[in-house]
Amino acid sequence: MQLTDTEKAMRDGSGGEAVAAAMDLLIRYGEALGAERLVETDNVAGAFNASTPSVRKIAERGMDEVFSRLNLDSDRTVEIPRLAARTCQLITGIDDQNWALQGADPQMIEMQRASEAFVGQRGVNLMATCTPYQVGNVPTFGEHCAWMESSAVVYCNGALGGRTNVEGKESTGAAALTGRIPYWGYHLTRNRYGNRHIRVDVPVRSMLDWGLLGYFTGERVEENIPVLEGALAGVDLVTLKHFGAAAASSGGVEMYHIPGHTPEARSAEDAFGPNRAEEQHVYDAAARKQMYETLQSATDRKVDFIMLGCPHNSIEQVGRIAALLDGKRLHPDVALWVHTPRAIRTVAERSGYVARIEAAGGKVMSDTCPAISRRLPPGVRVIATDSAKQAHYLPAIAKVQGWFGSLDACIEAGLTGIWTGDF
Amino acid sequence: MQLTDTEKAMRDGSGGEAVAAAMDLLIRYGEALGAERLVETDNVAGAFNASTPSVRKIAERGMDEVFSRLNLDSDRTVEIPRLAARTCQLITGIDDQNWALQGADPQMIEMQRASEAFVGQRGVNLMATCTPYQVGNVPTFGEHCAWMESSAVVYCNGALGGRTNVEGKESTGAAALTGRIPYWGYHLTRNRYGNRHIRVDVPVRSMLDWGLLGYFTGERVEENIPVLEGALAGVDLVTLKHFGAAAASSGGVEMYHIPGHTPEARSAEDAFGPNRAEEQHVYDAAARKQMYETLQSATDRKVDFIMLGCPHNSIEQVGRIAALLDGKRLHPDVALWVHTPRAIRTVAERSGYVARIEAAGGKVMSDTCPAISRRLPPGVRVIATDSAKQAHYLPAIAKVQGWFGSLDACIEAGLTGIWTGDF
Amino acid sequence: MPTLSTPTLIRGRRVVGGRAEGEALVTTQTISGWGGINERDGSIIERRHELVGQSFAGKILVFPGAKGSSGWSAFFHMTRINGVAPAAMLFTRTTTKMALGAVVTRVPAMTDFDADIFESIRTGDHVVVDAEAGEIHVTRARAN
Amino acid sequence: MPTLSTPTLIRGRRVVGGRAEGEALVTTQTISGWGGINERDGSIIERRHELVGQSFAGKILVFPGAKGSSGWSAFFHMTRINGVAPAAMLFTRTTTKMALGAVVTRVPAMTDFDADIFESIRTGDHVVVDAEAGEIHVTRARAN
Ligand code: F3S
Ligand code: F3S
Repeated sequence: MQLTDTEKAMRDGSGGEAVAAAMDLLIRYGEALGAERLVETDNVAGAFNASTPSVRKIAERGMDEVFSRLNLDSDRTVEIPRLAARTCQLITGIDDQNWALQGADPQMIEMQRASEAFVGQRGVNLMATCTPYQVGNVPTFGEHCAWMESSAVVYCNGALGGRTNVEGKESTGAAALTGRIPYWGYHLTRNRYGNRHIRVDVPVRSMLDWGLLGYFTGERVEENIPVLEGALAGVDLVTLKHFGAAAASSGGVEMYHIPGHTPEARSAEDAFGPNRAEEQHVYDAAARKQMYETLQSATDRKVDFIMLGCPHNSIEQVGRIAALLDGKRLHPDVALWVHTPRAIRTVAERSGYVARIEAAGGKVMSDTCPAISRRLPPGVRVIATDSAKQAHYLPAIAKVQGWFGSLDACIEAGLTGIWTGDF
Repeated sequence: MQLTDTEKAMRDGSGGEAVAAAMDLLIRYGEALGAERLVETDNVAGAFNASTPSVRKIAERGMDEVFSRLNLDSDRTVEIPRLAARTCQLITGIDDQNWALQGADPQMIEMQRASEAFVGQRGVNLMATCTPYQVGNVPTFGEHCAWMESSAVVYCNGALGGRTNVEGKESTGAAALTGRIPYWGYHLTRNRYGNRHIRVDVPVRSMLDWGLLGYFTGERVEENIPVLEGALAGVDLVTLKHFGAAAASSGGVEMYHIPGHTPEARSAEDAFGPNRAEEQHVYDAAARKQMYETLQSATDRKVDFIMLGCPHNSIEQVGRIAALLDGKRLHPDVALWVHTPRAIRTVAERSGYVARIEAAGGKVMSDTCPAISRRLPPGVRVIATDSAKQAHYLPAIAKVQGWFGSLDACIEAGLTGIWTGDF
Repeated sequence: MPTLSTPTLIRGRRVVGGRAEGEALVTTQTISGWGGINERDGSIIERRHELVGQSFAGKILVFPGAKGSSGWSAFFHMTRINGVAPAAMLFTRTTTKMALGAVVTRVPAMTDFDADIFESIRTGDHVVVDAEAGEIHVTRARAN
Repeated sequence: MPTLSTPTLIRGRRVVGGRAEGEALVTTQTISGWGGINERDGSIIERRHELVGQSFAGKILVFPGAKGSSGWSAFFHMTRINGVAPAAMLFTRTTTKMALGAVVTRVPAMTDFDADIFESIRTGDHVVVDAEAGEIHVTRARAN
């Protein structure tokens, strides 16, 4: 892999030990990929804090060691300087405010906070969300990024026209220190064109609709790049956020095109570029129903826990939940958690939404989510969620039954304690 | 102007009085423009709260009247229902937390809060910033929006490929109630192509560079649509935010193209579409120096007040200021205010940036800005700012002298009390 | 061109309907709302504007159109509330700010003229605006 | 195709260098990190996976590649820390997750083979991986 003179100097120690270790990792990684060279990036999103029990032993030896071992794959502990690239923290393990409600150990929240102080001092913006684009990290068209989190990657590439691969803990650590990432995969225009076609024959407009379409899309195209056309409406940040997360969960979709609604797709022809659709898939009413059924992993209609906000909810979604719960009370046997970035919770408090949700018995949570933290209210056996991604992952992770449906169906279940669903 | 059956029904009262008044206004407005029809929008950003002395008398008679008179141009007070479209509050008049520091009257902050409770109840997301795209309202490609705030409009159109005109207080009120806005101007693809060319011969990379280029661009092209090519680097949300705000201030730029970096400009040819560049302008070192000089309106080098964050700063910008001030103390005669959306302040607090800025003697402010609130620390005679827009407007509004330059120059002036500038 | 005795007829498009007449106040410079006018007395306050210090209250305002912030309509709306709005607005550049501002100021307004209004009308001329008919009648002032 | 006595040679591209040998564990299904493996004992835990319950610790893992969350590399990194990493990784689909995971697991890894490794290698076969030379040698197990 070719290196510029600056990159060679970094490898050889011009930026200090941590930068040298980072460049060493990037070189090994780039060569593993078969990349020609590195590309400059000033937009890194990763997981830099210490927030899980498995990290505790390392954290006791200091935060330089946590970063060195887990974010750089370095056996030797190096001193971590101020980061070179603009870097933000994605989802974390513990809700900084509601950790007790989550059942987290006070020592763990202390560890998370100590690690945040360490990385914050070095320039990590502590957004603590899987949706950095909802908190001001909005890549511009063509901007080279190095992001973890599959739902964020697919949003960056598809909805925004930014350029990132699915990076990992170690590669984002290295990118943050050097401002470099392998020039491979989605950084190259020629790798971004569509190669699968999805014809949408049944109307898609609501959050539920877009989640089901996303889940179908991922199942059919796996890691390929779909171009979707047909009865599509209601495209905006919220529906694309859900669509992409679903497609990244059932398959490994990292890029997609919706002609007229995503920047690299003025038309289907534009989206395909020099490619042809190697496969065609049709999404019809039968497929939709089948996806809905696939996402159910429950039999028991009595529900204990409603999980809303995966990926993290926008302010508008929180507002909608507040309006649906206004003046009502959740069933005493049901816990309802609404997840949103901590920054957005501020807006939700000011707009009166948090008060309305809490008056109904619900909680507004931030920083993490049950699938990542593995923490749910005690004794939960049956969950319901409006997120296709959460429905895909949480039941296996938390060993619970799971229902999936619209927000309205989830709120109904929250009020009655019984799941009736959407069909 | 053609109306759909739904729109006629709204006009005739199917949605209640407020919706009828809103549709009446939209019809008069659409006909004034010569628009063929309305277009649906689910993304409105306006000014709905009561936060200035001029509104006080009306507010005393109730918030329905404030909305009816100022957001609907209705002489009759109508009861305002829950809004139909997703709506957010842009900049407001008073910093909800730091109102005393601003010298605001406690009665005024009570009025602002009461009005926020009223509109929050009806679905206005209280972001309270000129940069809704930094707080999760990120229009997708082609999304029809109805936004106020010229710096936000140009960001929506140019950087994101969303579609909005510069709306006003009354048209956003009407759009919020009906989910409609005239299909005119930037909603139409044919009106979005470039028609002016700017050749950039001097390197542009830093915030200062992009602000100067923006100011030049607006001066030369006024309300036309520039296509910029040349020695351009460092394109991201922060530089485009500054560029657009500057161009919207010196001229009335509402749309622009930077080939390879904005979604409607794969190339210059793509950006111009069927148009030709009707005028060519060259931005060279002499032009850059001239813009720098034009933005100075001060003679007295002793500085009282540093204004940072116009448009509102990103978390990364706040972090950079924290790093520059870390361990230092501002000159005792200088006040330094850093403006950022309240939601982003949350991230800044968590990342340790606010503590570092405050330890140096600075303040982190939200919700408003000195140009809008007309409030500065008492006795200020000479300001310095890193914002071309603030340098353009604040001196005349606050009757102060103004220096403009890089962030580094502003921090230097904050530490020494003396402006030395960048050249 | 208007002469001393015969009014000149200029046709244009109705933006806001109605009829008004009065003395013209003409500028070839766009006008700002925020920072451009004093909404309490209807005067231009922008330092570098050729009409700085003059009031458009009750005048037939002839200008290219709006400039500046998105609060333009709100500022002109305030001039109406304060009783110092122009009597009519004749402009040449249609923008959303200008159109909305004319609508909420609720005075007769027209654009898209069949002649150059900056040539045909001078400050002080007597102008009759009949927006419904899409016509303006300009009588040259003796001093002009 | 390997026979009982003669090892088959397959060439490919080095992803992570080094040499390893051992018993193959073969699947045509991609493997997840988060929710897919137990990083403490190196076993597959994904309910619907054909290898569910089996451990790849010390085995020559032959699979298409990585699936699932971006924490993939971190999970396999943990298997090394816990001493239960595979002995080598032979995969067919190059992705960032897979490449980074191989690098941080620090075991010989190869891809881009000149034969179909799912035809040529069966679970239980003895495999020698020489990533530096870009070669693997497969000896068919008697039972296969
Ligand atoms: S991290 Fe975010 S995308 Fe879903 S699984 Fe957790 S809310
Ligand atoms: S509203 Fe925002 S764009 Fe500047 S003038 Fe005030 S910070």
